[in-house]
Amino acid sequence: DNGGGDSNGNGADSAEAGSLVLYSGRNEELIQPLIDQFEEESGIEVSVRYGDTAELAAQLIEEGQATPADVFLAQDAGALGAVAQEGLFAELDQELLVQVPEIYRDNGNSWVGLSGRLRTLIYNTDLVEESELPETVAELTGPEYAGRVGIAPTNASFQAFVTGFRISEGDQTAQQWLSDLAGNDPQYRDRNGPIVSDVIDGALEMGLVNHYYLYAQAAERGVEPEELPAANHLFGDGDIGALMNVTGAGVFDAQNQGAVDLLEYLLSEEGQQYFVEETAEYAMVEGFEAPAGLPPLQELDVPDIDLNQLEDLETTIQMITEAGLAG
Amino acid sequence: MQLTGISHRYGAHQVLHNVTLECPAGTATAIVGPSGSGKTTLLRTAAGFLTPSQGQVMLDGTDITSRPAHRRSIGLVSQDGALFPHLSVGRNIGFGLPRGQRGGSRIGELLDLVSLPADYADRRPDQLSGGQRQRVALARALGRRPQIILLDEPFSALDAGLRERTRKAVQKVLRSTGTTALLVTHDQDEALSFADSVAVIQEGTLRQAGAPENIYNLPADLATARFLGEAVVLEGQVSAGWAECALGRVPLRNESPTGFVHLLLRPEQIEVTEPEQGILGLVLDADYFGHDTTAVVRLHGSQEEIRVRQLNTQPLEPGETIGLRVTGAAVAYPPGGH
Amino acid sequence: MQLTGISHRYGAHQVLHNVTLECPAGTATAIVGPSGSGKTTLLRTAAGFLTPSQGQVMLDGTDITSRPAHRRSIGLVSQDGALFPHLSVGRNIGFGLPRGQRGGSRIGELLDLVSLPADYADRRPDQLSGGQRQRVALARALGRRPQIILLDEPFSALDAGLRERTRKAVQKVLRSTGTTALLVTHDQDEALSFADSVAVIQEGTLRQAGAPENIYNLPADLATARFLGEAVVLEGQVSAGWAECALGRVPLRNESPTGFVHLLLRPEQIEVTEPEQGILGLVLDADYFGHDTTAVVRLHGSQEEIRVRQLNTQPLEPGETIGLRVTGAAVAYPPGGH
Amino acid sequence: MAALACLTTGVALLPLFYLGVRAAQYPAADFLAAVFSERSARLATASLALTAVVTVLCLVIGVGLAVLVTRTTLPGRRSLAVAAALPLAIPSYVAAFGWQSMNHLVSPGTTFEGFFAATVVITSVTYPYVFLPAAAALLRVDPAQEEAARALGRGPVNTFFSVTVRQAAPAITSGGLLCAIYVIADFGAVSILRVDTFTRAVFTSFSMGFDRLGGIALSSVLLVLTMVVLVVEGRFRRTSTRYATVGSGAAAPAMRLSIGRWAAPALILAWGTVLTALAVPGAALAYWAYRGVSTPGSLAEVGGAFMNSLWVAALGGAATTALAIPLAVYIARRPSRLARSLERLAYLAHSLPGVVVGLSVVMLGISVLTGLYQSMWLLVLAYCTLMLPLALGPAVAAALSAPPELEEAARALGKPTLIAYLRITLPLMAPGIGSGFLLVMLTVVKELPATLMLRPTGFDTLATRLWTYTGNESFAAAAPFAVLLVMLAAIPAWLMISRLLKEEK
Ligand SMILES: Nc1ncnc2c1ncn2[C@@H]1O[C@H](COP(=O)(O)OP(=O)(O)OP(=O)(O)O)[C@@H](O)[C@H]1O
Ligand SMILES: Nc1ncnc2c1ncn2[C@@H]1O[C@H](COP(=O)(O)OP(=O)(O)OP(=O)(O)O)[C@@H](O)[C@H]1O
Ligand SMILES: [Mg+2]
Ligand SMILES: [Mg+2]
Repeated sequence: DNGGGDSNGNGADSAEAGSLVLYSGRNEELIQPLIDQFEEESGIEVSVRYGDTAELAAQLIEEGQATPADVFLAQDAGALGAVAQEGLFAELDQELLVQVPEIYRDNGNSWVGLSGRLRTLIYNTDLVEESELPETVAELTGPEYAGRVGIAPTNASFQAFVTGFRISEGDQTAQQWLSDLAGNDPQYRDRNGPIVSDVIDGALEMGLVNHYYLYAQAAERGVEPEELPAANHLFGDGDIGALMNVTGAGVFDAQNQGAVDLLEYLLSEEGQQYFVEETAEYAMVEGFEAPAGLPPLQELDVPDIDLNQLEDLETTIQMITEAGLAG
Repeated sequence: MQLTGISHRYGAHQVLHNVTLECPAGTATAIVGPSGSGKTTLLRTAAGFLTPSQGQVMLDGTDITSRPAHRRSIGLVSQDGALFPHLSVGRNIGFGLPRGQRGGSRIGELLDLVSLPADYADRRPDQLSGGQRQRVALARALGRRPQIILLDEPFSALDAGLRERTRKAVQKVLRSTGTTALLVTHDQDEALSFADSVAVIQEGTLRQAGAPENIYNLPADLATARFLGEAVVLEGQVSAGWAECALGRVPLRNESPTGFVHLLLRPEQIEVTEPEQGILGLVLDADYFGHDTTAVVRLHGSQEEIRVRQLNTQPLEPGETIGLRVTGAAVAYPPGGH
Repeated sequence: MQLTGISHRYGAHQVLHNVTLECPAGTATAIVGPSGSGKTTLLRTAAGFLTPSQGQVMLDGTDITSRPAHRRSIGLVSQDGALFPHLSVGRNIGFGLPRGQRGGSRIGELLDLVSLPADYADRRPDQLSGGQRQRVALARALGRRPQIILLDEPFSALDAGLRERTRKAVQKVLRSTGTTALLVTHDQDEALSFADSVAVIQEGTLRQAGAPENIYNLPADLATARFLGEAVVLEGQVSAGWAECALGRVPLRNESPTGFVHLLLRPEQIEVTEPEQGILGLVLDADYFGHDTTAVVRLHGSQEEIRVRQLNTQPLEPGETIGLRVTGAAVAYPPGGH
Repeated sequence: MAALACLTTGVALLPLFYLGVRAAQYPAADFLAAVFSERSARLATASLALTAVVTVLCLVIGVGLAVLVTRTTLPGRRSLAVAAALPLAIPSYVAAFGWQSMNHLVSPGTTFEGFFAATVVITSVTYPYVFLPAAAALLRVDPAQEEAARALGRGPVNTFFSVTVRQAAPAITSGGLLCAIYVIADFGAVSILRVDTFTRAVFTSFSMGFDRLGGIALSSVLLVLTMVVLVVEGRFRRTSTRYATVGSGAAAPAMRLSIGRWAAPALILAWGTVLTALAVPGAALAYWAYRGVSTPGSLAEVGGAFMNSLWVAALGGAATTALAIPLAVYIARRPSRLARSLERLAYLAHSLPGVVVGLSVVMLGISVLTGLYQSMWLLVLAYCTLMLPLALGPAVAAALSAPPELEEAARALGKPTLIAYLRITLPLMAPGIGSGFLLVMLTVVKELPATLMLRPTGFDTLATRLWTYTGNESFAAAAPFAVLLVMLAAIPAWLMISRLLKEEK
């Protein structure tokens, strides 16, 4: 049977109110305050194990049925897909699931999206005219963008995006695009953060990133996002460039009420509001504002793909590598 | 302690060949032999640091060949002292002592035994001279009052006076405690005067063992004879217990078949006289040694060259012609030896 | 080479006091002295490993006190050999040779010089016996043909035969190359026979330096006398170049004021005779040394005890009464010495 | 003793066992395809090239600095010694980050990445792995042998290379080995500086591909690479060679070369190297702290993380050292084929990425040591596995320079072998053991992947806090942790070097 609260290592008083173990691939800074609120309201004690999303997924798969975890919170749908594929998640209640649009949750009902992170092209507003910006991500391989675009090909978000590209356009096209991109002298960074900060500092003109990095940088620099000489540019028309990846969660034992309560709380008004305000992400439940300067969720023209499939990264990585964009 | 049929090889190189040696309890045995003959190796076998390829080490009738070193009640003074560099002299000596004695006066006593002042206890080994190091090693080994003590050239860095003083002090301690001692030395005089019994090793083989006088006066072969002191070897003809040689007719100390032999005399048996009172010889070369002079003399008539020792009351000079006369008896060896 | 007014202290401990020593080019000087007297320290000063607190080292008239060791053309055999553990015997010896000679036959020659077979060149130092190590260190130092060679007890681990052989071989090499040698030894015999000049150090002070015969026959004081060999010291009364003592009337070797003196004789000057032919003595104790026996004898009448050496043709036994007779002259010292 | 040594190595080998189990689950054909691909060959080449270049540079810089501080009359040697040890305290990911952001500041528009950049950054933080043991060994060399060489007419420089360095060789090569294996296993710097190495590929498989088995297949190639390095190193060293002689010890103070007119260039070169290694990441830290407004956590949070780091570092250091000692004594005293193999194997595990080791300990904790899972003990176990060679190298070098005759002397004085080791060998090895312990502590403080995976839930160290804040771009909040991390790691580095210099007098 699935290890619930009873089998976890530190469940000293897992009695009535209960306690649960959460594996969180989300940064502690971003999620802990919400967990604290949940603990206060429910009386359930949550011990959180923070880690890198992918490494936690690997750890969960290694732990298998014996895992002490009750809930897995990931910041990437692919990781959830990988754990789901091992059959470790318990099926979630329809009641909980229906709150979230179908494309932002598992069609096997094993996990649900909690917040959304949109792919955008960040650009420096001083260096780049709006008119110079591309309509589709495919255009970035054109000669006019040579040497101007920052990418982080080794980063999970880029790879999830390429996987999405493959799913929607086919492997052939994706491969072609990647090698064209590689031939267009892209500016490599290790992660999204440096791309954004370089765009703000003018060291880079534009770069493929997730939308919320701009807000995080603004917060770190103590200014409003609008005051920065940078903006997010959205690809439209269902272009794969505007892929919406999600953070999400699944539980390991459907019987564990505390775990389900936690998910419910994260999808509740308080939870969703927190994501919008604190991390500048999209809420998954209807009726919340979009992050400043971006259109609301319903108006987004995001490509329609099965996020579970983002798990299939093996081919993606191979393609990125073969294109010469690094391993 | 008994060593029975000990053989040892380092890799392909056989160093000890079937050595059997008995050291009765309470006695002192000296092992002498040329450099590289296997003395240290034999001692390390007795101490338990080397397991012999063959043979047994027996103690009081029990086979201890494979008993670990620390359970043999054996003290060892190794050739290089092996003082612990991180401990003071006092703590080096105290190392083997029972806990209660480490602080007390015992360390001072032991230092005194080897003629070192008590305040040396606080020195570090690297602040000692070569001879002082050797003496500390000796004091350390004696401190434990082991049943058997193995001494590998323990006096080699000491000058004659100190060496004798230390040797006597050690001898006294060993006698009073009834300790069995096994002394390796390259100093024949030391071996002969220190030990109740002397064993001569050459090229890994035990050539002879026995009381010092026996070994000196009746060496098993000429090589042993040469090793134990200077030897004058002459060719001779034996008949009826007497030998005829370039120094005249000399009595024999051992039984010998008649015919051609090599005769062994000791230089001190050859007295220098006025030329007319003995057999004539020409001094070729003379080495001055303080108390005596050793001269190489060519015998008149036979062309044989011998070494003669003369006390320095009348020094010899090269070129001088002297007379020679033999006192005492010679030892005869069949030809073919060397 | 000249050492002028050398003093040295280790921390608070003064080890050398104003030592002045001359070693004319091409000669061999031996430094003898008790353990801990400062011999090694003096040698290390000459080699350039210690800068003396005071004094100068001069070479061919230039002050080299602060010239670094490797530019002194000085060879050194240190007391513990200091072979390089990471190099084979051959490469240890080759270390000081010019590059061209390292491969050739020179290494074999040098090994031969110290009586080691040529195939030892491939051994590692830890596969050698103590004496073999010492000989390799010697070969290594000689290989370079230095202008001056400093030898710190280079033969101490060798048996008498080998020691003599090696010493002679070394002496020959040094003579043929005109090398100046400075030999530290605790072996008085070695010092007296090896060196052209002997220096006696005691407690860091140079007591006497000079030709071996002078030093042995006319030691500067009784301590030096005792150090250079066994001494028989008797009380006596001097008048007109003769002294009256318990052994009768003996001539004097040195000038001396009349009156009470200490007389120095060497044991070999005292001849053992039949009781009726000399002054009577009672043998208290006898030590057997192969070629001779050293006996402690109480003189009849005076109660003085002296040491007598007798060649072993007629061994002495404790309890025996013997006659004693002096040959040669004594040295007189004013009272107050020891 | 052999049994104990095997046990010790066994602990270090747990991850290899895991690799075996997991690799066996992988379809053979896929395994072979993953391992014998063109990409593998390319990555392997890059890894080995980077390893070779960095190791050579580390040897040059490390030995050079060690010589300057221990064997010359260079003015200000002590401060140089302390400063030279400090870069070891900087995690490679912090250094790479620092260099990169300083580069952006200084020359915006240019990039700082690739082989050359990685070489500079990794060398700047790994050369102390050579410097520290080399300095320790140079101070231990028997001066009597140097004197012998001088008396044989060799000048100070010649003596230094033909005798002194040769005596210090075991320590220097083991330091070089640590560098080499560090480079092979390093992920932080190469990923930031974008050099395609094998470890980066392993990480990519794990972290982005959720491809455990693929990662494991690639990890096995890492082991092969490491074996190549070990074989190369083995050619330079014969463990069985005896370096110790009795009567040595610290007979006389180590000889110093008088540096004279070379002082100025030496000072410039040495301080230039050390300061560059220290100042670039340091300036970056200061810049982040200054630029950001995110607030560092409360004093309690910082203090707690500090104490936790100290605690795991001490525990990890102690446990690893305890495992290393019997193995080191065995290797030094019984130089057999088995001993050599055990030593090699101990180094092997060190070349595996932290994730692989972490996962293997997870497997162990889940299936065997269930009671200990996510407790401190399994974390310490993982540290032992990862850090064993750090403790082993200096300990072996120290054991080799303690003459075995002294153990025999102790046994002849009636002490059993074990007591002889404890009272004679161990004190003589103490400097080496101490260096090893401090080196492990220092590396534990910096370690991240295994710590994240195995720490007790809710247990935060400086490294995990730093990871949390940098992951969120909260550099100002991260800065105090980074500074503390470097400071905490600097304490062992400082202790090590100051003890060394004290020994010298
Ligand atoms: N590093 C040191 N620190 C303090 N004292 C020392 C040091 N080295 C030697 N001594 C002392 O200096 C004195 C002279 O030492 P040195 O080694 O010169 O004697 P030596 O005449 O060579 O004796 P030996 O014949 O025993 O070798 C000794 O009393 C010794 O204890
Ligand atoms: N570890 C070793 N490997 C190979 N041969 C060795 C080893 N140790 C000693 N030997 C050789 O064994 C022989 C005997 O050595 P041992 O040390 O017993 O001689 P020894 O009689 O004590 O000589 P010395 O009087 O010179 O100390 C020597 O020829 C030596 O070269
Ligand atoms: Mg020996
Ligand atoms: Mg000396």
